[in-house]
Amino acid sequence: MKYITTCDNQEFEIEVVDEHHIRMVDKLQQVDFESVSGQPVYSLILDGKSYEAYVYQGEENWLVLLRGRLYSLSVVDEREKRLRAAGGGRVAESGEFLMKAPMPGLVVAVPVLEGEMVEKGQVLVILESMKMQNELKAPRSGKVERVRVKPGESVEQKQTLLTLH
Amino acid sequence: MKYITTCDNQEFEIEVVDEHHIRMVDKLQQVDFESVSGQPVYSLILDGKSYEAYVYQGEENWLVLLRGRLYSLSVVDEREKRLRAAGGGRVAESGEFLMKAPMPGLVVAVPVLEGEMVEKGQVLVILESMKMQNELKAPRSGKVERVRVKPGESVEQKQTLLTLH
Amino acid sequence: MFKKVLVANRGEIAVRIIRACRELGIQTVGIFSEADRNALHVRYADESYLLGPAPSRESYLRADKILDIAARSGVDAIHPGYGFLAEREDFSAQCADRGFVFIGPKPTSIAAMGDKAEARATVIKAGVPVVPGTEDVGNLTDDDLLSVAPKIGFPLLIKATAGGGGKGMREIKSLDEMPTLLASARREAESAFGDGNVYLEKLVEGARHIEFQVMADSFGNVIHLGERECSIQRRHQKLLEESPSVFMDEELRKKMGDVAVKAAQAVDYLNAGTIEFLVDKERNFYFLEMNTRLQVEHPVTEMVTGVDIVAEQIRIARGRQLSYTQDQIEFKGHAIECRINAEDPFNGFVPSTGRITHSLLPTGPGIRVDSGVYPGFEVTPYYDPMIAKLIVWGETRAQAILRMRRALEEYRIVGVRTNIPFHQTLMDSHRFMGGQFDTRFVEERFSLDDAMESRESHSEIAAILATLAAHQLSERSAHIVRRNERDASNWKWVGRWERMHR
Amino acid sequence: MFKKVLVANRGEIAVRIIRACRELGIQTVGIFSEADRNALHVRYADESYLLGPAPSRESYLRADKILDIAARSGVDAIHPGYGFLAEREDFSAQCADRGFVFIGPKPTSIAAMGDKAEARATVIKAGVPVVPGTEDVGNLTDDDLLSVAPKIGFPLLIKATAGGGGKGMREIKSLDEMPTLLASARREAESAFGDGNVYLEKLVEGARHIEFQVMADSFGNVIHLGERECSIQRRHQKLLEESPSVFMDEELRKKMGDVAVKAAQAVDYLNAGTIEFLVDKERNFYFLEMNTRLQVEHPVTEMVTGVDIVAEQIRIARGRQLSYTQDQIEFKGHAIECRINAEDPFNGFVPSTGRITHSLLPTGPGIRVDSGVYPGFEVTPYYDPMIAKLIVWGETRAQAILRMRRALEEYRIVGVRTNIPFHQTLMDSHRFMGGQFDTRFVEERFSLDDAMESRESHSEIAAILATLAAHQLSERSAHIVRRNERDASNWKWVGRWERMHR
Repeated sequence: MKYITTCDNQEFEIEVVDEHHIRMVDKLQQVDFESVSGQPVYSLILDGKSYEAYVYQGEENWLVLLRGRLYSLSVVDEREKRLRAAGGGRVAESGEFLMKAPMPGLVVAVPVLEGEMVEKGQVLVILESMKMQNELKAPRSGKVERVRVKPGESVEQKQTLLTLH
Repeated sequence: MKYITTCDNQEFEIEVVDEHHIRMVDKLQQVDFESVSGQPVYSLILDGKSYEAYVYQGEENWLVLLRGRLYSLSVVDEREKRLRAAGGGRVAESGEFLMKAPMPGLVVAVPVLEGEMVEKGQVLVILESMKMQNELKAPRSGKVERVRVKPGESVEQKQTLLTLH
Repeated sequence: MFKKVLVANRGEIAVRIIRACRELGIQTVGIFSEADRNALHVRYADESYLLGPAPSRESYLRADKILDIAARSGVDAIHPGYGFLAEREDFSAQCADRGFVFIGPKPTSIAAMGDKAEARATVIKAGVPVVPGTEDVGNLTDDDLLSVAPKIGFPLLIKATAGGGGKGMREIKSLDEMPTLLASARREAESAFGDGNVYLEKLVEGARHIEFQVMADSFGNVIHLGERECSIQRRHQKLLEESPSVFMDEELRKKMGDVAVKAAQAVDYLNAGTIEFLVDKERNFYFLEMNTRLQVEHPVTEMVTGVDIVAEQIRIARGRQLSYTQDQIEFKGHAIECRINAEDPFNGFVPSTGRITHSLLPTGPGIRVDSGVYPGFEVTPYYDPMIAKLIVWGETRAQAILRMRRALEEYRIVGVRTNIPFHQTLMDSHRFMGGQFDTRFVEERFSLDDAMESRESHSEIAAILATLAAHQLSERSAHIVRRNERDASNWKWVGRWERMHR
Repeated sequence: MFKKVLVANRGEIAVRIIRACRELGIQTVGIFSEADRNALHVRYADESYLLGPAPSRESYLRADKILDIAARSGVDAIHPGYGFLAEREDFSAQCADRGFVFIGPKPTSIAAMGDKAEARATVIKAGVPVVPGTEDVGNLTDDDLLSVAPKIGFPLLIKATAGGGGKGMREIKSLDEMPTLLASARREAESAFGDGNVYLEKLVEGARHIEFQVMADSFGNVIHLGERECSIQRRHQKLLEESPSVFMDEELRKKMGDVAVKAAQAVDYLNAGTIEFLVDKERNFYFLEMNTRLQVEHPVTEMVTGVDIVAEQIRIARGRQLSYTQDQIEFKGHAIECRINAEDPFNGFVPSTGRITHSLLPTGPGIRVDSGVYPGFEVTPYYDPMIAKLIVWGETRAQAILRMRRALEEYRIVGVRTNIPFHQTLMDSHRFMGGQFDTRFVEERFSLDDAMESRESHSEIAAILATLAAHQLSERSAHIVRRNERDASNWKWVGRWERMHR
């Protein structure tokens, strides 16, 4: 999974390769990352260098208190980026909206019915992809017109899942 | 609830009157008993005297480590005493056994069927009494002959619940 | 000999006093508010009694209830700690009336030093230098003050006679602004102390706040235990104290120490007390006030002298002689204390409350922690935000600073925000290291933000930490609904669904 | 100047050394086994590298891997701590070969003191008194030993020349039993050290174990930092150490100190080391052995002298002169150390392992805790059971004992059993208080059970505590199935049922 992490206006592209490796600027680095006693205190050993910091999830960003200095960071992963691209763009306030799969996956649930009125932000489809559950939300309020998929079905990227009017 | 607690061959009769009072030898004492941080360490304020101790439940008894000294104690409450009297006495190895209610209560479940073979120690009836669930166990192995109560039924003390053959 | 002592306080200082008693074989009685049932002092005391609801005026300030508990539990003496009833002459007097030894000075000494104007007048008579200002005690009118102000010279300070903690204090730059600020100072003093009386003091610029610990027994012996440098303050609240002061030399110490002893003698002082001085750049020193009680920062003195001040207080209160003569007091090494407050240094130092879920204390050589909290304890908004004092000792000041640095970095507290990052930044400040600071340093010449900027940045490491934490979090939520686990029975599925969405 | 030091150890001593380095501005490299990823020394070091699986021989004893890590991370020096590779001359030599300063003595000194028989011979030449015994170094036959034994006199001890920790040691009461025990001692020594060589030593009865801390720099300066009393032992393991020894006076200290310095000089010693002596009731003292490393119990010496022994070790290793001359070493007050082991004192002191779920350290004046564990850390069975050292300082021994008592009572560790109750009982023992003990005291004249019997009993309070805990437990399980909650949907009921019955 690749992440775009921003700290003090500096952008870092960090790929989490596996449990013990990350890649930054094409350099593979060994990481050993452990929560201390299940607390929001983390011990990081990065290519042998040992760091320890408080890491909190704030409302909008991550806060890292490291060696007496507080950092505020935003962490965005590819999936979120795509989700944002899928549902987060400007959507016409009326007219038909086609909800498309932002990535290939498996439909886990469609918690709405055809003809149902939905609010902006309400979950329309749950899509499992990259081992994760992704909630696809209504970009605006409206009426569910046609549901084209059902739970258990596999979908391709950009396949239309339902329409909202 | 009254308890008989034995420590170093000394027997103490302790009645827990309510959350903040106990009675010992007819003397009402004020207690404030709190677990420290949810740990098996307890702070006790007894009529103003402050004590702190580790209190562990051992396999057969309670262990209290207080001011560097370890005490091993047995705590038996009235209910247990009655349960023991009900099911714990000597039971003929064969012949009919009448399981009677050791106290008045509400039958929560009878997890056996008539005609079923049961092992010694198997739960035959669950009786709710004194706000607690009490498991009435088979004093020996045998066959359930007749179940005379069903879940939801109230029973009197000494009422026969089922028979075992 | 005391058999039992009531500790009329809470938090770290109550714990400190209970420890001293225990080490002297004296039984202790603790008192607690409803918010403090699980506080450390309640756990450590031999007896503990509930006072009342959380607010101080319904609990720790209820002298009547405390005295009743003292009577009921049969104590011989009462130690007031600091704050709450510690400097209330009426409480000290009531203790005596009801037959309890008050471990502190006599009511008359508390009274004499409690009124700032009276205290000035008293020590002036004893030949102690004070900051130039209004010499008269009592009710000065606005006209009096306005006429005397130019003689003192500007800038000057308006101070409340009943004052403390900066309440009713105003800085005056010129005569023009004085009437307005005088009125507002009186209003504030009136509402804080029920006494609108104020007096004037010359503003000593670039001053250091240096105080002397004194101890006096009932045989007329008065000694001092050297000075504490307390210039690191924010809004008149001390944040860090050290002993000795970098500013001090043997000669000045002797001079100021003698004056401190004289000031204590002027009010017929008994037990432990502190004489606060302002010291200007030219090493002129002025009596500021006397704290007639044990001080928060007493441990730095204990670390450099080896004297157990609280044990000595109890000794004196028992009517014994001081264990030391002035000659026997030796100073070894350097000690620094950082006050650890539950407040957010990155957010205007607003108090932070909550349950402490985890804590790892710095330990090892030369470290002392005086704390009233522990993992599982709830920091409430009712009392002052100081949750611990971290004190280090080193052979030299440089060594003490290095040791404090490593101790601050080791110190972990989860559940409340603390001002540890502030202290870390301060320890890295060149001005602090060089001893170049006065009482205005933190507020005027030390910006946490700027200091942060100039500190070594580890933004790449921070980015990796945040990324890995975010990754772990999303992996974990994904784990709940791994595909191969989906064939669970329906209610299980519902359970998971609910867990995910609450 | 060292920029970076590798700490070739784990646990509290690794933490101690890392702290010293940090306070000197030196970077640290830690090493860890798979069982120690979350250990404190890993968290505190600037760099940390995995060595291998948990067993010591696959991790902390792997000199080859450690030296590779030292090379890779570019350290200047290696501190071995105690145990593991600390007294292995080959490791010390390899460090030098690969260009790392070994923070300890030269390989030749380690070798000279490592072979007990050779050590005896060496110090005898330097005029140091040793326990009467076989004077020859080398391979003594059974016949040699049997013929020399009567000349030494019974009772005597058979000891392994390569020995340590009581392995291969046998007490011989008469010539008759000697052949049998000689054979068994050789077998044990052979299996423990790969060397069946033994020698004889007179058994000093009623002896105290008193050791002297020495420090030597590369300029030929050798000083001692006074003695430590280490007679409180169980199965040759020290449990408690103090400084000074109640047995010591100025004259004896001077005499023994001089001898200790002489012994160190005899092997051209460098850095910190300890000369162990047996002292009999008549104040005769005999060289026992030299520990050519930092000692577990070094903090008691630090507390009474104010010398930071680890910082001084690093200083010496850097080629600097000792910071102190013998005259500058002053002793102030009394320090006691209790070794806190994860073992069950009520069950034959069997080691106790598990995750520490909660811990509350004793703090406050005069307390030092050196620990390698924290809440959340898992105590594994791979390494020694000492999880912390609790050290207190007091102006007098009596004060130190009282302080230790209150510290032990405050100390809370949940998750593993500890020997704290043993220490509490010891602190209450009149013989200990009176200083009336020798090395056999704990095993022969101190019974935990008897001591428990004679302590004040609080069985009524224990009964109330157990009853209330039992009551709370049953109330809580009852709460799960309160009648008015039974109308829950079926799956919830099932869930509860399951919870109740697992």
